[in-house]
Amino acid sequence: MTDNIKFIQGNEACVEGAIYAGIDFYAGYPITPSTEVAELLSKRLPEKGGKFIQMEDEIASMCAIIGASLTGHKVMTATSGPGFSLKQEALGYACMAEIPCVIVNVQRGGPSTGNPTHVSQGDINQARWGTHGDHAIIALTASNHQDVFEVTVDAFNLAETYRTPVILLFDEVVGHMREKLVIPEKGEIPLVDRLRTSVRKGVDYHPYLPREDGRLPMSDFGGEHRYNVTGLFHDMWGFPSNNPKVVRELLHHLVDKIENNVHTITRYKEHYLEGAQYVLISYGSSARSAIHLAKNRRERGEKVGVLELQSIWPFPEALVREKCSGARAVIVVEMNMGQVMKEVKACVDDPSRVFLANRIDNKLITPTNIKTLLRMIQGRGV
Amino acid sequence: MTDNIKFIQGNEACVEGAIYAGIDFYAGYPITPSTEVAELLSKRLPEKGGKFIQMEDEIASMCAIIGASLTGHKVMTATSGPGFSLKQEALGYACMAEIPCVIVNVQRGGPSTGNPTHVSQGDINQARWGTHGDHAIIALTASNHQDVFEVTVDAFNLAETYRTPVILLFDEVVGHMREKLVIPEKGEIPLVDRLRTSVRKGVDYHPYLPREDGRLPMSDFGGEHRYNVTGLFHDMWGFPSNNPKVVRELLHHLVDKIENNVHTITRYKEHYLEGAQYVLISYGSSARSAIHLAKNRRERGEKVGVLELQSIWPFPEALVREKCSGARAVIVVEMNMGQVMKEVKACVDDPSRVFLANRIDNKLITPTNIKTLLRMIQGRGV
Amino acid sequence: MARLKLKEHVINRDWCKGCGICVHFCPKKVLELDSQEKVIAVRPEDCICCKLCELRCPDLAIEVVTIQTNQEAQTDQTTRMSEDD
Amino acid sequence: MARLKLKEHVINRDWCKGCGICVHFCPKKVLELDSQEKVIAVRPEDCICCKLCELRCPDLAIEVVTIQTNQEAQTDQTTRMSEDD
Amino acid sequence: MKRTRLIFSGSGGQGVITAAIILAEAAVIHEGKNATQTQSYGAAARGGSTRSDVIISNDPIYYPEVNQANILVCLTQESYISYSAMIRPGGLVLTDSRFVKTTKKVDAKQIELPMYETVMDKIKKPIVFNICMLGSLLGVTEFIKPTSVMKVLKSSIPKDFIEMNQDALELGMELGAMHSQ
Amino acid sequence: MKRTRLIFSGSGGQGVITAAIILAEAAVIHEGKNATQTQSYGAAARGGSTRSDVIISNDPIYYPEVNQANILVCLTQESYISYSAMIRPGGLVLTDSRFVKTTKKVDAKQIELPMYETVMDKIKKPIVFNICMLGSLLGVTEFIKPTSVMKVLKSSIPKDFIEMNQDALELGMELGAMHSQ
Amino acid sequence: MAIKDYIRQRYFPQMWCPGCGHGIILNALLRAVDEMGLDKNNIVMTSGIGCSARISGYVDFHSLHTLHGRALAFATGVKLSKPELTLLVPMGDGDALAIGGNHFIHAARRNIDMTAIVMNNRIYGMTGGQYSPLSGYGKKATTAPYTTIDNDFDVVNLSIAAGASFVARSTAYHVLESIDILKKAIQHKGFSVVEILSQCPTYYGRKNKEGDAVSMMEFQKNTTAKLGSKALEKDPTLIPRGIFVDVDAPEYCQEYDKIVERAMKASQNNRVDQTLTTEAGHTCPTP
Amino acid sequence: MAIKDYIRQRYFPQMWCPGCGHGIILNALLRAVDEMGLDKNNIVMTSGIGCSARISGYVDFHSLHTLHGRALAFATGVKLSKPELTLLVPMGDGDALAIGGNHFIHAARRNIDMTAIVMNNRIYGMTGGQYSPLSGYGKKATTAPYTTIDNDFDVVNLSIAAGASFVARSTAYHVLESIDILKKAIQHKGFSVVEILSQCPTYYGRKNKEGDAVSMMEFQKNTTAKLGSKALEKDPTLIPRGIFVDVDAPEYCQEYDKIVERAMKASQNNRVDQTLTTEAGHTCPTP
Ligand SMILES: Cc1ncc(C[n+]2csc(CCOP(=O)(O)OP(=O)(O)O)c2C)c(N)n1
Ligand SMILES: Cc1ncc(C[n+]2csc(CCOP(=O)(O)OP(=O)(O)O)c2C)c(N)n1
Ligand code: SF4
Ligand code: SF4
Ligand code: SF4
Ligand code: SF4
Repeated sequence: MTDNIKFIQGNEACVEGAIYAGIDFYAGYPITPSTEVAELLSKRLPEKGGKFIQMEDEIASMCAIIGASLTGHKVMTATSGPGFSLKQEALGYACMAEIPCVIVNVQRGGPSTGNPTHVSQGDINQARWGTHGDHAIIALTASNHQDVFEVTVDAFNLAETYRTPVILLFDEVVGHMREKLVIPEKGEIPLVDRLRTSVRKGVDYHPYLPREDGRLPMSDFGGEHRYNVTGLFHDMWGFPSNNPKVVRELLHHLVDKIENNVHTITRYKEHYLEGAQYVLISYGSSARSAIHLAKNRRERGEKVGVLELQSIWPFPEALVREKCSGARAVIVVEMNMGQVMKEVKACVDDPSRVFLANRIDNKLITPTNIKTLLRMIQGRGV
Repeated sequence: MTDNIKFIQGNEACVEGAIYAGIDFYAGYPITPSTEVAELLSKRLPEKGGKFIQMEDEIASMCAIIGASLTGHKVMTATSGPGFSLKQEALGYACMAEIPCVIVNVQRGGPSTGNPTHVSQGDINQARWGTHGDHAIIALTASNHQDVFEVTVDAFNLAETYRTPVILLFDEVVGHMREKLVIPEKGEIPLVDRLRTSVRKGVDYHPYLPREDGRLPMSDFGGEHRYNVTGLFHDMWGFPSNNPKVVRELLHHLVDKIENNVHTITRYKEHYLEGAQYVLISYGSSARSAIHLAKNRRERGEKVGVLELQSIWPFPEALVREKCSGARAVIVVEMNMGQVMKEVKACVDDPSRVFLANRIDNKLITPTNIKTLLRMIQGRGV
Repeated sequence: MARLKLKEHVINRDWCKGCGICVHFCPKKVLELDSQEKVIAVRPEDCICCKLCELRCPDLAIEVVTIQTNQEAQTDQTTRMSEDD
Repeated sequence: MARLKLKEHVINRDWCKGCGICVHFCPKKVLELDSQEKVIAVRPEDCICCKLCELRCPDLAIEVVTIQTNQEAQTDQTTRMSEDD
Repeated sequence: MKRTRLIFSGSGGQGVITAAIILAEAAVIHEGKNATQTQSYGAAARGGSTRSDVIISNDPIYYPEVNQANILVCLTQESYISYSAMIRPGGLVLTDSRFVKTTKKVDAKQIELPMYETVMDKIKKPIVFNICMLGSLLGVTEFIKPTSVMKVLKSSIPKDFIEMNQDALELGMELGAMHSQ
Repeated sequence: MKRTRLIFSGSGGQGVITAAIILAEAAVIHEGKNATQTQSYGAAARGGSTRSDVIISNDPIYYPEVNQANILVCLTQESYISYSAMIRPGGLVLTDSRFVKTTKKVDAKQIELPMYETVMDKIKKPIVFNICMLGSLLGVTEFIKPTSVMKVLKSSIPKDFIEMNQDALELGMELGAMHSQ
Repeated sequence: MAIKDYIRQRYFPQMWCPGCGHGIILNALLRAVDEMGLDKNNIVMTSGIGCSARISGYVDFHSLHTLHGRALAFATGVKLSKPELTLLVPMGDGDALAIGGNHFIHAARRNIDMTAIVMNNRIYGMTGGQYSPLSGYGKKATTAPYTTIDNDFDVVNLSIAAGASFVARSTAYHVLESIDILKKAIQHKGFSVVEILSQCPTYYGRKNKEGDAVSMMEFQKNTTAKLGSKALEKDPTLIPRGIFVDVDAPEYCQEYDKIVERAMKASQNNRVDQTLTTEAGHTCPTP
Repeated sequence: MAIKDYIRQRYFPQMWCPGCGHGIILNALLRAVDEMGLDKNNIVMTSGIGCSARISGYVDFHSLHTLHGRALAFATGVKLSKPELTLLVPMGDGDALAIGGNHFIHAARRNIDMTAIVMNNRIYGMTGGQYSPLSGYGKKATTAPYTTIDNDFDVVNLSIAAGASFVARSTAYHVLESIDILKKAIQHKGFSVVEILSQCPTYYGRKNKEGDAVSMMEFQKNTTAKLGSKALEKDPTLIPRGIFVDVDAPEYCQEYDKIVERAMKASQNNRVDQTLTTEAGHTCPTP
């Protein structure tokens, strides 16, 4: 028995990951099934001198973490569907102004108030396209608590690396389920700290002029460099501009810094994938059922494997194409109407061999549900 | 000179369409470049006994039109990017509770505050996926004022037919440009009125039990039938339920009522499309440039044509596939990073022949911009 | 004080959740919870028909059926005072 | 009243938008707009260095440069009163 | 050890979910096993049956819900009616004799114990009914060591309450052991 | 009639956008033509140059912006500098002699008229400067009938101002006609 | 009519916890409507999201269960589009004054004729006991393990400052008073706010050691006093109850009717459309 | 320092219309900061969207130009995460009290130390002259062709009711008073609201026949009076100016520091984690 083994909810594992990653500031508004994240942080943050604030709504929460990020802190907010919808305007602001921050969405049944206490994975596309205007986004997910922990750390790291909001797309089952988490030793997972400018006092600092390697060093509010942050298109000083060249270059920068780094950002796991004739692609809690089934089929000698996606956006097209290239059929296992399936279809060689094993009644998809479809595809009937 | 010919802005043409369609109620919050819609309706609505209200924000505006729709009125709101982001939660409510309403989004440069006074078409995917959870949506657009008028009338008609929110995705150029509008005579364009239940007083009325033809007759608030409306998954009386069967069937209903009627909903125009070797697909103001170029090329004997989409969602896959089947190349002309192009790629036979002619600097794409790409594709260099 | 005459306490046992509010605030201790944590009128003869149990029941589970007299208004008056002490 | 001594009115013609606020509210009518709708000090000798023109200019286009004395505080006092009439 | 799938069921205030968590936590933290615990949230939890599923295994556990339980605990008649069909043939059904009247239809070993009465009798605090139930379960079949459960309790409840919980656990173990003889 | 592409330019308060709209509206409503009118919104409109593009044609008009103008009107020096490169060779540039000093570099017919001065002289209201400019334009080349413009004015401005506008229009026409002789 | 005629019986027993004050407020509201003899077809109840908000499912009126915090915005659309309807808008304290605070003050400002009922249990019940803007300083909640540092709004003062023309407060304990106040509030032409202190024994009571429903109601009784009462005079720390404001002020829908009248007249007199928009001297970008 | 040292000169001339009162407020604010001798590195100015909001681009502080209505929410994050910073939050009337109303009252309720400056021109300037919640009844605006029927908020009353611990009002005309009040507001530890009446000659002035900037400032002079002045006593229809509230009250960040202290102590004393969540008796769905 050691202190670093815990038996906790996924939402708590997320908190542990955030603490490990160095979170300093959380602002949120309660909503099922994400509330435990806030509850636990309201206890844990002040213990280490961090700040927790319950704001008047989700919009204010999103705005507050952006403000706190600018003072040099690692920040997070957590919510679920309705709250995630409300955050969209400010999320776009964080994209535009390039503010590192982490947004947790523990998905529940939707649309609208939907089914607050039950599971779905219906917000995949919203994470990508929920705010107005072109942009790019990073969204990660996980199916078990060890991974929840790790992708949470990753989320903070990626947010700093790319100066961007990162979305953690969990779901009700993962969020509420309890299982083991082993907290890694300090240093076991590398942390990315805020890249601060080395430009000295008095020298003209350009908050929005990317370095050679594409990164943009920041300067904390309250520090030597006084610059401007805005949601308008802006030049390298952060000042509003609608010069077409400035506009185009900024938009390209915002998209390219993420889309061009899809390889670096991509996070996934393989389960029984070697020589798999049937590739199940899944993520989040539905991946648990997919892996369960694959294990079970392999035990029976059937070549079924799982590609578990842990980064959904930017969509890992090359990876998916590669892993599916030898498959007789690709089955996307998810709890929505086929949001990831559509992406998979768009990148595999033969979209006609892509199938959807889904469940949309806000119940966790079972291995049997998947097996049924698999048998049909195999021509074996139910 | 007749009274029914006007020289007005696109935003005004939209108002004329709304008046023609029978709008009774408008709630909104000003935002460039959509504000003229509100300004004009604040004058026009009370003239015919309708109501205009400027709410405290976009969220409230969206909620207010839903409330007003339930009393039996034809309702609309108008906004632009940031406001459209804010409306997403309530938009999802309207989908879930099946409330007829029309939402105008006059697109400007985004993300975030972006470029308020300049054009873009960056909210295409947001219109589809901006709210959380699976759902379906109808979104229409237009490139000239006569069409703005007509699709606005259509929007009201479709909202009533399918008991659903309908989005009008205009853009800054169309919204602000002035040109001719000929207002049709009364009756020239058929109007769809609210389908009210024929169930009599005292008989159990089911607000959420679709008829044989899929339509759901409504009963006005204040009428004989007192029922419940909620954003939770609900049964045929409108009462909350998380029975998996109820959930699944409701979600299927919400999606199918629109996706299965894509043929009926689809609205498009062809320009010089016959025998076209190069098919330009466009919509909104960029379609004007595409048509300009096609006309110009045809005059030179080149077989270039335009498929102008006027309904974007549900995406007219079959139509696009058909119209592109004979083309050497398909060029999607739009002012974003390829949002419609992605849809086109997903439905044509050979995605590798689909190209993007876009502009993202918030300037109207020019015929020359398109021509440049066309020449490259033709292997003729710039 | 009250001039209303009690007919009966109609209790909806399916709706009663046994919160005990009616029991506690009954000025005459007419009510009790039984072994299944549902309310019963154990001393109906003491009931003064102030109806506070009926009005304060969060579950609409208790109804004090009375035989009307013409002095109801005054009853309200009385009970209103009793709320404020 | 004021004991400050004027050195000069420094006017930033690029910033001045000719709104006329300084002109209108100058208690001594020191300022005017010229033909290009920019402010000029036409009667600098009348200036009492109240600096209201400087403080009220929305465009930060006018600066009343004075030779310091030790009575500035009182000046403020005076002008504050003059605001309220 | 094989994979053990348990369903704990009862009504809101009885503490079945807490018991489920304690058991699973004991397995994970003090016995190096894997375990998952899930539960019903929201309206389903209301009035009628609260349910919590626990899977304990040495191997990784993926699908975390229990469709066929090795062990089913029911502390109300309603939950017995709802879930008794989910027991694996030959499995174990533990019920409290005050609240549940079992039927013959269930193809499993059914054990009815007067847990509630014993707790009220000896400890007089209904709050430890659930711990007594855990004790009984481990008394019947010790797939997790009671000391592991005690360790969890010690680390998570206020000092003053530990003794009472220890008593309840032991009370249950006696009840269970008695029966399994 | 061929397609006519016009750019009206000047500074904020001069009313060039209004003039552009009036002209286009006259073409559409009173002469059965097609026309589009666009303008710069926002910061671009500030201080420096306001610009409005008008295209008038018997055929449908698609792309509504003017890259090469047949007619360019400049009421400030700044706008002349900004836009004079956009005139089609052989086109017509109309400027106000008070505000604009033209250069020789422009390959077009350049007409400088003392419109502002004349308005201030005769009508004394700078507000109708733009209408006088329209009159001048139509005086130089009557591609739209002045009566059509007057009809638009009559239907859209308060009665009391119609005469003043009529005067301004005629004043302009005289100026223009004089010049085009 | 009997009280049963105002509810949707088949959804009973309701879902609130045993002893939850929200049930008493439902009870009081039904009595008020009954005593006023209102026609059920003329009543629309709009609610947001929360335990409190579930009230709209139980009443046999037109019912609109909307989004968290937005009940008044929806209600504004209902009312303005059909002013003859009576609008009842019960809301939780979080619903009304956390996420919904802006709609609250703006509805008050407009003085639009509806009755806002703040079912104030000083906690977020439905999500499991987080603090609300009405919890007050020094309270425990699941998101305030070290007690709250947030001040609370005074609903009465805020409503008055925002422009409500009828403002009152009562408690679940004071059910007769509540009925009386609700009747007056509904009768009032304009925006009425009725704050009713409610008990959430499950979260607020448990976390803050206020005990069960009964003792929380004793607390309501002992910590409040009627406006103008001796008790209040003696002990000003007591929370005042009663009607704080009840004034005649122009009501929004009636004012709008005048706009319609004016607009209709204007459009008859002057058939000419304002098609020309002159450019403004405005020189700034317009986000 | 000279006033020029507080601005970003290369963005001048600023974009406001000639005579716009917002420039005078900028001017006054710079003087206040100068006279207080504040370190520019310690000041963060957060603004929303509007003509007014553009002010943050012109000052040489840390500047955060955010979203319409959200300035105070952003500012709350800045301040709480780094309480040593001085937060200046200028807002337009729409920004502060239409879309931003909720953040406004909640920032006031928390009494978090920042200075909210309401640049009240009674209109939406940036979008071209629509009415605002501060326009008041009977005014003309592009969305009120038949005049407004909305009442206006009294910013002072609303701020006080919401909990602001410093509340004042001045006008662009009264620039010395404004400077003085701003200094006190910035010095004040807690949430300060300073409403400064501003003129928008372009829209409000034109639509409502108040004339040019100069005559609008005459109007400010003639329709307002100092708190406690004879003028106000004689004519109570005048708008009062001055400091309405200035009280010491616990400030949010300081209170949070105490939480941190308590939490740190608690976690040292008790290393045991609360890993067990007992189920609540709560029985309702939790949206
Ligand atoms: C946009 C949004 N945010 C958050 C929630 C989660 N939520 C539901 S009810 C509620 C608060 C409930 O508290 P209150 O309004 O005081 O009502 P009560 O449940 O106490 O009656 C919250 C935060 C939600 N449903 N939607
Ligand atoms: C979410 C959102 N809604 C609407 C707008 C459009 N908008 C920009 S500024 C503004 C109001 C400006 O008025 P005010 O805040 O009073 O400031 P002013 O311009 O008068 O100084 C509006 C409605 C926006 N940018 N974002
Ligand atoms: S106040 Fe300023 S901008 Fe206005 S005229 Fe005077 S110097 Fe020029
Ligand atoms: S300092 Fe005073 S007196 Fe001198 S010019 Fe300015 S306003 Fe006039
Ligand atoms: S949680 Fe609280 S507010 Fe909700 S039903 Fe239970 S007692 Fe009532
Ligand atoms: S529009 Fe009004 S508020 Fe905006 S800059 Fe001009 S005068 Fe100022």
